[in-house]
Amino acid sequence: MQCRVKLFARARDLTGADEVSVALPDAATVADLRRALASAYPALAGLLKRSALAVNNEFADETLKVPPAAEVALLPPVSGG
Amino acid sequence: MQCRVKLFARARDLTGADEVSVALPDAATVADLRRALASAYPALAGLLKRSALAVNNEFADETLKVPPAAEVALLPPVSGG
Amino acid sequence: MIRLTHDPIDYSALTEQVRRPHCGGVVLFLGTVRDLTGDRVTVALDYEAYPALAEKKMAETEADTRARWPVGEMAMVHRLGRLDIGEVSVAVAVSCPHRAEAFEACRYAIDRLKELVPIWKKENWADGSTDWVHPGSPS
Amino acid sequence: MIRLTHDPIDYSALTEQVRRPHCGGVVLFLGTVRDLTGDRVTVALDYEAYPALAEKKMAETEADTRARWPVGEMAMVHRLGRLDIGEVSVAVAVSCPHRAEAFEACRYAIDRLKELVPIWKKENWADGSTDWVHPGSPS
Repeated sequence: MQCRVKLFARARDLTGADEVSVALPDAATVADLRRALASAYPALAGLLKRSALAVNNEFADETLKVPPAAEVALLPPVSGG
Repeated sequence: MQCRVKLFARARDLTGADEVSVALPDAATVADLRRALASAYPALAGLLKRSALAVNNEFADETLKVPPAAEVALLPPVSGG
Repeated sequence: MIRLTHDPIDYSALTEQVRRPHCGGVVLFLGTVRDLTGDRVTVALDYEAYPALAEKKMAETEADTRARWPVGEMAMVHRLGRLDIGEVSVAVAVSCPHRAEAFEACRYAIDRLKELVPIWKKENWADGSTDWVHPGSPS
Repeated sequence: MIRLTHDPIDYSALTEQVRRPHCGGVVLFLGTVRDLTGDRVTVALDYEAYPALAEKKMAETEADTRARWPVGEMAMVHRLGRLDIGEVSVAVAVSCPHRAEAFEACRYAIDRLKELVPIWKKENWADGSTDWVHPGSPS
């Protein structure tokens, strides 16, 4: 399946896109998604290590299976306030 | 000398006056003033034990000599805020 | 800036006064008149001060606070006279470069004010009786 | 009450919203845009959020705060978009029966917000360069 990932802040600047898409096998986990993103978008690799991933509007554990058509977001360390 | 003492809050209610006057020997201390007040105004005795005295716009130690014509105030425990 | 006033406290103006470009944190404390004291119903409070000494102690509190935290600006206002339920009796606004400092400085200032400043309040109970509040054992 | 907004934050309205007759203490925190970050001069900040998750995490922060302190009412608003020096980026207002609780609850809420909520800021430096702020080691 194709998994679309929303990008924010420096992640968006590093790729020049506010959304990217990577191919994942069915039953892929968040950890798999993380590896696929780093491989497809090497510019993201460093920031990705420090970033969280959100799946369907919640911070996701690495072991979570990414559901089909999930809303996925890459969340760099936050700096609001 | 006569020493005039400003009264506030419950001290004023207990005496019905916002200022009282007591006779003090020259060179009397704040401790002497305290005793003279309790003696002249027994209704104040209980509250006086828990109150501060201010002389010329500063909290006064018991050993301070009360200067002539000083501005003196009896200050019950505060409850502002 | 310190002030005693019989008028309602304009805490927005107070807050605007303390904002500074180098201060990223502003903390405002408002003390408001509660409808209950313990389990007794209050209908109003009367606040009275010994004004000259109260202003002096408020100024000392400001100086003490500035000595302990990097205060950009601070303002303390206490209201006097009759206050209804919900009205603001005291406001303290503090700005500091960082938020932890602003919280601590504001907290310190209101704690010191309540401890030191010669201001007294009288409870006007719902049953028509009144009591001056003098913390500590009853006299 | 939680909200993300592109408009200036009306912190007075926010404060009025949280005042309650049984709450004697109200604490308001304002985060404002500083002119310096360390020793570098900032001219503006851009704030961006992942809105749906940000609002959810703000709501969770409110629930966590209410679980720990007897909050009468609380309100948290974060601004997004371009902010100039001195503008208010975030406001948290909390009322509680007593002042210690109000200070602690407000402090907890802003600390959690800054830690949890997916909002990011970009520094616009005086020299024309920009940097997204992502705390931790640089990537």
